[in-house]
Amino acid sequence: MSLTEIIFWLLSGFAIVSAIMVLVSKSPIHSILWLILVFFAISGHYILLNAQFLAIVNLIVYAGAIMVLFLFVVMLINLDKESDPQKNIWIKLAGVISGGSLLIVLVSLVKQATEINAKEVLLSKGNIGLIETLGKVLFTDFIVPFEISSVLFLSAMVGAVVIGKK
Amino acid sequence: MFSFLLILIPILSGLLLFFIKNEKSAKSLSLLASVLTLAISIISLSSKTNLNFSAEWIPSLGAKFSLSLDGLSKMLCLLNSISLPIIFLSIFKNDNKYSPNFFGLMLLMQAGIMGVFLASDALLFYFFWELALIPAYFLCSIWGGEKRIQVTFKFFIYTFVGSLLMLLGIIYLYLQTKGSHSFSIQDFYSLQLSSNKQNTIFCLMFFAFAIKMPIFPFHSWQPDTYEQAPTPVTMILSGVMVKMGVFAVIKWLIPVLPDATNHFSNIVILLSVIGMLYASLIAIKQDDVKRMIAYSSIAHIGLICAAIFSNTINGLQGALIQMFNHGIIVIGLWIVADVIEKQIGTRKFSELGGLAQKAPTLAILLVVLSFANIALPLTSAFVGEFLMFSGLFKYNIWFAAIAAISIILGAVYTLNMVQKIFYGNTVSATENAIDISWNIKLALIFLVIIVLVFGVYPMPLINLINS
Amino acid sequence: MKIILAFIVLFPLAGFLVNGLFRNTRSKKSIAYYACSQIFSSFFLSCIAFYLVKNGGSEVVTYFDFIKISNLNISFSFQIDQLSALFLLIITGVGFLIHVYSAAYMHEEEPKHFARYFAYLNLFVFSMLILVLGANYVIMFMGWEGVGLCSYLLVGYWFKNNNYNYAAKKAFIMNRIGDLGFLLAVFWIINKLGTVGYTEVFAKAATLSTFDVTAITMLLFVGAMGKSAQIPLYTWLPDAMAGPTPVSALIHAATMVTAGIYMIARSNVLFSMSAITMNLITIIGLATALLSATIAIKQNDIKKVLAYSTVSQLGYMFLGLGVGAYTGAVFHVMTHAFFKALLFLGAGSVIHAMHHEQDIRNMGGLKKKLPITHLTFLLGCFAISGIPPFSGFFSKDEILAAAFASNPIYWVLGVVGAAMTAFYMFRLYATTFLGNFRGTKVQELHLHESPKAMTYPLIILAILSVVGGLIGIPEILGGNHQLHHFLSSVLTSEKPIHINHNTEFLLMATSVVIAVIAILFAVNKFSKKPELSEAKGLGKIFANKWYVDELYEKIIVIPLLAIATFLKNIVEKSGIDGIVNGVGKYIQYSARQIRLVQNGQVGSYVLFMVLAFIIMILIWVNDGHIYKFLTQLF
Amino acid sequence: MPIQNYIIVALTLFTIGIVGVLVRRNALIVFMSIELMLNAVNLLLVAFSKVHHGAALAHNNATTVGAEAQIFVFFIMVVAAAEVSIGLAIIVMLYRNTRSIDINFLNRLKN
Amino acid sequence: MNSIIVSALLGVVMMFSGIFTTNKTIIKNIALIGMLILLVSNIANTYGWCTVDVDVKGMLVFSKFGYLFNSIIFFTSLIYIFLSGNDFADVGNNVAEYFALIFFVLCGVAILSSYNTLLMLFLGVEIMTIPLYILAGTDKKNLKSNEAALKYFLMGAFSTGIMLMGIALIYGINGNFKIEFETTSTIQNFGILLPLGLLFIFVSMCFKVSAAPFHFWTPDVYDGSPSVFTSFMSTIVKAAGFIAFIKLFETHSIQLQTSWKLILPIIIIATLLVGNITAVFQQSVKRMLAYSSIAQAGFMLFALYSSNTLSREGILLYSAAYSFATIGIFAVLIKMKDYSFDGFNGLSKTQPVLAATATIFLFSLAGIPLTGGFFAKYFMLASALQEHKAFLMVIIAVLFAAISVYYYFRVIQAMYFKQGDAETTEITSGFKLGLIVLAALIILLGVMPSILLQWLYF
Repeated sequence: MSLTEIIFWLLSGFAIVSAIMVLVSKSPIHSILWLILVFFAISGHYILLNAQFLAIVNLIVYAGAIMVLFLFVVMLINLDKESDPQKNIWIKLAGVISGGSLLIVLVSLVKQATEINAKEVLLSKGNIGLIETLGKVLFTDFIVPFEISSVLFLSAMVGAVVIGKK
Repeated sequence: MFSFLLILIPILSGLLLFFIKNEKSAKSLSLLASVLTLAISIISLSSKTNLNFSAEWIPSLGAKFSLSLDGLSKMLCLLNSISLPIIFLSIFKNDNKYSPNFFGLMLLMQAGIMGVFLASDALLFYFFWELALIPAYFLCSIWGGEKRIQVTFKFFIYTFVGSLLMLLGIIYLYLQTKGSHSFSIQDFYSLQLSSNKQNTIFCLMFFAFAIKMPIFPFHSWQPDTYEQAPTPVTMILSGVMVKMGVFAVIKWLIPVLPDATNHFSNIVILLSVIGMLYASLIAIKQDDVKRMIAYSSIAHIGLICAAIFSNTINGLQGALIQMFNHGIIVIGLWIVADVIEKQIGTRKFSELGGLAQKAPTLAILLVVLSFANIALPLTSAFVGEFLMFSGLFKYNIWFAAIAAISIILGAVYTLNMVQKIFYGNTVSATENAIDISWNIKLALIFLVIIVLVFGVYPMPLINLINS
Repeated sequence: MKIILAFIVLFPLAGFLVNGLFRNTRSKKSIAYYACSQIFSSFFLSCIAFYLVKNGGSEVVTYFDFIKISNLNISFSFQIDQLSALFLLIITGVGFLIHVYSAAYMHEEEPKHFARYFAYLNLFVFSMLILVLGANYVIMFMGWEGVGLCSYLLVGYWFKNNNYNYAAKKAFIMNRIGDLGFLLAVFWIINKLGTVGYTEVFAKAATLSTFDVTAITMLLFVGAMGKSAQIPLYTWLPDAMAGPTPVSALIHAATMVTAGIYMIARSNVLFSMSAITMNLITIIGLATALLSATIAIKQNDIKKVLAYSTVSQLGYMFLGLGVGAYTGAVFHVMTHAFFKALLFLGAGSVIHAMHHEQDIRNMGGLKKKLPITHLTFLLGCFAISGIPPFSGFFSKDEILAAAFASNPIYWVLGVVGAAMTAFYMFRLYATTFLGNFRGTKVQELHLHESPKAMTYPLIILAILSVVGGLIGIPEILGGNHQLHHFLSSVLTSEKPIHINHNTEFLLMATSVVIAVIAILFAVNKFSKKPELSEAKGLGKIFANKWYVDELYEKIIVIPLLAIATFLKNIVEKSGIDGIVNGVGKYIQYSARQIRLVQNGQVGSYVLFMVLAFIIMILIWVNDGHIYKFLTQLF
Repeated sequence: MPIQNYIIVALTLFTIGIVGVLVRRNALIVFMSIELMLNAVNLLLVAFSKVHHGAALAHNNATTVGAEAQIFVFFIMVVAAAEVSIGLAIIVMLYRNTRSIDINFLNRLKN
Repeated sequence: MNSIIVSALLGVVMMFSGIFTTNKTIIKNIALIGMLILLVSNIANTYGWCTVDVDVKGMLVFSKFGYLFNSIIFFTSLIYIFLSGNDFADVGNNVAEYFALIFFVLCGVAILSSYNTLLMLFLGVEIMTIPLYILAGTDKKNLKSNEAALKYFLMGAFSTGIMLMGIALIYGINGNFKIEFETTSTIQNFGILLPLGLLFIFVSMCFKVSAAPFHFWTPDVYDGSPSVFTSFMSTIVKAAGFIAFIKLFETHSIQLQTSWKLILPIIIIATLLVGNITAVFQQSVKRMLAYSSIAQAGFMLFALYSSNTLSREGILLYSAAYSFATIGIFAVLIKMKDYSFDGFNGLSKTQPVLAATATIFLFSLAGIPLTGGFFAKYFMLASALQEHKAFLMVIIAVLFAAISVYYYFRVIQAMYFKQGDAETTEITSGFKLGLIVLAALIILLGVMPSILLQWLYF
């Protein structure tokens, strides 16, 4: 087992465990913190895949901005452990079982997928993940979606105003 | 051109009536329009030219606005255009009950029915089929009896299910036509379908027609609707509209799907015959004039249907004639039922009696119509029923023999009706009854004359159909 | 001839129309005159027609096409030949007399009802004429149903009385049962021969198979059963006595009920081809004759006795037809028309005098008060009892002779019936006219002989009853049976009677003797102390008409109504409509259930989505199997 | 590194996100689970981008094949950010009105 | 491209208009004019008159079909704003922002009618739905509106996640985001991940068009949202969803092979079942319309199933007819004081014009001939019948169509046959005129559907 593989499995395990912890934590604060850990693990993956730009963006946007927003909200509305509503155990069980069976189905399908057998993920090599390459591609081929996504932000902005205004 | 006018006049006048507020002028206008339609339809009887009309409609679908006026449609258009003036006449003196909208809807319904009889394009046919139904829905629901809303709704949905299935059948046929598809009836006639396909389509389309006619066991909407609908509408429904189903079978079903017709004729005739007996038996036990006439109508239509499917010339001819005659007779019966209900305030046999003393003219006219209803010779119905039974007999003796039992049962319930309404001593309800007013008298006499004239000399009718 | 026939028919029709339409405006007198004059005109023309026919003027005249389609041509045409000419005379002649009689009999009615009565009566004559004149079965059927209609209208003439209406309805419906048979027979003929004209049908009859002929004749006979009141369809006739007495005389004795005999005689070619049918006719006729005779013995209503007597006599006629004595049957129709019309009118006269009292137990001793009625009635009784030389003797004897030729047992039974006939007729006569008056004082005070308009027809009919038989005097009695010769060209299938003269004479004598004994016995028994007590034993069965009405009620009417009720209340409501409404209800029910899935919780919504997704994936993975399964399923 | 591994890891994370939506009632945590799903997709996309890049690299040294997937990830992040702003606004609004962020607390709309 | 740019710009314009004026009528009129401009620019684009040319790098593909669809949508929106624009003010004060959001949604719609890569699909869907989350929640004091917004948002985001997973899987096999798959065209066996990815997208799109069993959000959201926006959501947005759905799966149904012919009919029937049956029991007209929109979606899915010329024409017609009718009936509904069926009792007496036009709208929804709804359904049925194996499904669909008559006609019954005095808010004659024009359009479509469809070929 090579180092990369060890790192891969470590990161993956870490991400999955943290993800599960997000769900099982009673306190929303804990959940947020666990989620930030998931993001870190994923950023680790990105680095492993030599997608440096995304790794950084992931940390800045997700862990940094989004999660902080979540934290703000949690603090704003002053949630504590007791206020966290509990679902019926049966519904939980049903959720877990159906989610689990979905996972089993999906994984078994992936295991059967012969068309990707020979495909290897290029780790650490390849420089498409660098800002330079991505920037070029983004502002040439993807200029239209890039511009259009501004509409998305505009509407989000308007929306936040509309909703937020007293 | 005649065919187009036959539709156009009722539509235009019907729409116009929605904008008229004065009741008197609405009545006059509607009567005028219906008489005008009648005039055109009479003129068209003898006309050899100008019968067909065709215009582009939806070119991309191959649907045309094409109308044609052959012998059968001439007769049915005549029936349709006769019925409306008669009906208007019979309610001419009804004050305040019917608003101008009523007359407008009646005329629209007439236009729809007319269109069904005239259309020679399947899509157009379907359009008119529904166009006839919708005014009926409003008419019954607004001006009907106590339970009108539910009952009419049932009627509407029931028939709507049927017509949707028919639409499927039409689409299916349309997709089978060669080249760029077309809805033209000629193209439908020239289709050569496998018997399997034919059977499927037959089931779909016949369902619609069976509901409309109605054939046992799809009839259950009918007595309720006839009972609850305002009587003028009932007249159209049972006098003319049920003929749509019969007409459709003759024009759109049998020639298009000959194999399937042969395949199913046994079942259809069986159902019809069962329906005849069934309806007749139930009619015997009815205590309500309208319901009784409704069941009697089911029995008669059953015979017509059986005769059509008997696949004999006699049967078909008889059915064609009977479509007309039944319409005339049943309209007359409804007028009488209407008069009774309006005058006496009840339709129950058990609360009626002795009316003949108070309203002898009505009694006489009803007796004539009743005997026409049971196809006594020298009334027009006899000719039709005679031919139909003879056709059915040719097809199968036992069917004919069993069906003929309904002749006896028909006598039982019709005479029951006559007896219970008119004979015996007057009861409290009929104590103060008076005879009918001039307009109803006129309407009924007109019908009776038609019944008798065609009973003695039916050849004009037969010739008309075969032209 | 075409015009004559048309006018024969049109006169009564005009009478019907004029009296019917203007019934409110005209006086009774003008109504009566008009109606009678129409019939008389018709009678007059009938005489001319008869004369022409007698000189060989038989023909078929066509007026217009009634129904003409590609493979069937039914024309509206009349056939005048010896048979129809004879019937024309009977119908218009007797009809005229009865019209005249009615004018007096019905004088109490209001003008408009009076007019209605005459309109109906005219319409009846019209229908009856159509029936006998029709040149094909369809036209005959028109008249056939038309007379049924008129019978209905006239029996229910006093429509305020619901019992009368029931009787009228019963008459019509039972007739309809018969009509059904007639109609089916016509269809059968159309189906096999493609035509309904008599001449064509009889010409092609030989091509029919035995089965077809039997079926056709059986069905026709069913028609005759209904119209001519034979077992099992006879029960309407006694009830039909609810109508005014002249109506009973005209319709239910003289003319309409004989339509069945006319029809069979007319179709003698067909009937003779089917031995089975002939036997059936014989048996039914004989049974009817005997059964109704037994019933007549115990009836107390003057008209009921006559009614059952009519049924019985009709049975004789059928016996005659059954054994092939068509002429005899037709002969008996004629004589019966005379004497039974006479008897009914006589009874009417009595009823008139008794102020609508019909129970003979309340009569008696009317001989003195109603001399003309009494005398004519007595003559009628002799005629019906078959006492020579009254008309009934000849006709009945001819039938009996033919029956003997066919099978002696028929003859024996026939004579028994004849004896009963004599017995009950004289029971009636004796109870009514002899002895002491048993009615109320008021009735007694008002007893009076009827006006001339009533007595003259009685007298004329009495004369006819006496001498009517003379046209058919058999050879054995020195006659040459003119009627036989006259009709021979129509009744081609007449079976000649082969019995030697001695036997025939013996038979004749036997029957006369038995009849005379019966008469003497009856007069002796009932003139002094009429039977007033309730009948017992067999008599009770007779008095209650063998409980046939009750039987019909139990085995046909009640089950039929029960079925109808069942269909109406159970099958229609819960079954057919129930299914339709059930579909609607089920949709509403399922709407109520399905909406519960929409429980408003995001978690469960997502759960459904996930489950659906899993299922979709599973379907996708196994699509081959599922597809195969589905294709096999459909 | 075989791509299967990445797919399985991504699917696992994705499923955990789904389970989170299913079992939690706290709107914030549900929302976070959705973010988790998005991240799983991101990871998968990046991994695929490297697969295709690796395949293309064999033919062309200067290829940018695979970059589009990373751009896509970028867009997902953009959208996620926009969604978060809206989502949190809605949640806060809800809290203001009901003093609860239980997704089942409001249950007026049903059936 | 015109429509995307113009609609985005107009959104911005509307945003700023709120700053300069608070007069709602002016804002509405600006929006109206803007919508007219948008429509005109799109039509101009259709015929190549004043086109803004942008090198879209294959991200978008503009077709006659898309243009026509856009025109229909913009025209519908125009009518929508004309009829219901005044009612925006009843929802809240930020009228200008609402209009801005509407224009942003239309931008998303325009993208969805012309996308050519999965990225643009994703962006289009998001641009279209994110404003809707807000619009659903605009009635801030109304808890139902809050609930609707939250449910819509959470489930919408969830379905976005599912769609993204599908896109990722497809990308994994294809190596690009183009919707024309080059690599698979020659391969008979499509492997596992590609179809799996398609299934993911399929589920997500089913969610967007509210096909059962992914429809659960629809009734709640439509019911809870302010009625003016429900009207918009259930028509324009849903139609756009269908266009996107069809555009993607028209070419890719083959990758799902047999299972496509299994899964889709099941979904269609389930959708029809849930939509129609559940609508039967509703007491509120608004919620009934929400369910009925599911039922209508069931019919629109036929276009997806048959994917032939007829269905392409049909979906356009369906979009137009359905949108017209729904916008019309919602416009009437908004004016009602009571949204329950009983609230409509006797409307024909108090407001005959409203009742008459509403009747025509309901007829169209029920698919009665002489209204556009008939031909919409006709095309769907005909297209499905052309695919020969769909007979049973078509029959079932027809039976459900008959059930739909039941609940649509309940409104007509209430308006015409029942006694009552239905109360409405104030109604201007302009509003009535708009309704009459709309009703006339529906009838025109029902008599002459070719006037719409011929645009496809000119």
